[in-house]
Amino acid sequence: MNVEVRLFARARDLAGADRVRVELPLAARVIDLRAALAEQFPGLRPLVPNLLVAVGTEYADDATAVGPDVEIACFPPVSGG
Amino acid sequence: MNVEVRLFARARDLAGADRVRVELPLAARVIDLRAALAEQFPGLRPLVPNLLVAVGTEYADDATAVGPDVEIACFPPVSGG
Amino acid sequence: MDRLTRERIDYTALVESVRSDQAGAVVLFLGTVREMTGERRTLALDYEAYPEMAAAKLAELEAEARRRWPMTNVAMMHRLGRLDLGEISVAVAVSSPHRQDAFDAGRFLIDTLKVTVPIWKRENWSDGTTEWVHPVGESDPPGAAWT
Amino acid sequence: MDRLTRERIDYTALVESVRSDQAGAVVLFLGTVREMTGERRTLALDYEAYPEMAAAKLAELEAEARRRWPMTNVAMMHRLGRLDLGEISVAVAVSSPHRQDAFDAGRFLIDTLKVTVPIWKRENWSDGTTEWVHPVGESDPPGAAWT
Repeated sequence: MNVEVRLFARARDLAGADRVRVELPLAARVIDLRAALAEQFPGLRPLVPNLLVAVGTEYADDATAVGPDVEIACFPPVSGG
Repeated sequence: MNVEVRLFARARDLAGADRVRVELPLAARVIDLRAALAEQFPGLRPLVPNLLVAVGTEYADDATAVGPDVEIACFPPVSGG
Repeated sequence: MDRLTRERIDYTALVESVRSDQAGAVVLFLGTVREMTGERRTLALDYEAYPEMAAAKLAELEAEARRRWPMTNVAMMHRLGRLDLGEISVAVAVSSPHRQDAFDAGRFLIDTLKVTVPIWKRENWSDGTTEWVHPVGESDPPGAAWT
Repeated sequence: MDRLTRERIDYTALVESVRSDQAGAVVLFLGTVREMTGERRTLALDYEAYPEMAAAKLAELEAEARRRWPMTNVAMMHRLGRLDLGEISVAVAVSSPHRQDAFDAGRFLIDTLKVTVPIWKRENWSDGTTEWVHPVGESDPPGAAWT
């Protein structure tokens, strides 16, 4: 399946786009998304180990399911305040 | 000797005056002032054990000397803020 | 009041929004753009958010503070975009019957905001370089920071 | 700025007086007149000071905070006279490069003010009685509270 992923801050800069489409296996989880991002967007590789993933505007862990019907976002550790 | 003592808050209310004159022995210390206040101003007695004494706008202890040349004030524990 | 803004933060309005006759204490925290970080000089900061999630996380944080300290009023605001030296990036206002709770809730809110709300700052250094500020060694999702 | 006033405290001016490009954090504390103390209802508070000593102690407190946290700016103000519900009796503003110091200095200042600065409040209860508020069991001079 193919999902859209929003990128922010340094993740966006490294990918060169604020939204990317990622090809994933069926029944994919966040751990699969990480692998796919690193493979399909080599510029993101230095960040992937620390990348945070939000699914439906909630923080997700590697076991969280991802799919085309819910918003997915990837970004570095936050630094607001 | 005779010294003037400023009183504040409940101490002033109990004594009925914001300044009182107190008769003290020569070379008196704060401990003597306490005894003299309790004796000469019976209304102050309930407060005397907790009364704070300032000499020259600094907190004084029972051993601090008092005399007519420096400002003396007596007041209850503070409650600002 | 929107919790994310591109305008200057009116912290007086934020304080007034939490004041109450039931409160004996108000604590306001402001984050401001500091010039020096060690030996390096900042010219300006750029703040960016994942706006939908940041707004939701700020609202959750306020609700969590009211759950932990039931008598408190809380309000938070974060600014986005380009900020010059000394400008206010974030404001947290808390009122409470007693000051211990107001201080504790204020610290909880700013400490937790900094690790859970998806907002990022980019340094504009005086040498002309820019750099995203990203805490390192933080690969666990921060969602559980207060659970 | 006088540290004792009979006018409303302009806390915005106090905050602005401590802000600096060298600060990354500002903490403001306000004490306000709370209506309920347990089951009792306050109508108003009267604040009285030993003015010369209170002004000196507030200045000493600010100096002590700057000694303990060298990079901080601090400013304090206490109101005197009759205060209605919700009004501000005391304001403490601190700025510092980092927020830990700003919170710590703010707490130190208000905690120490409450036990060392010669100011007293009198309750005007809703039943028509009045009562000086005096902490009990405090017979040691508070002068050494920070030594």
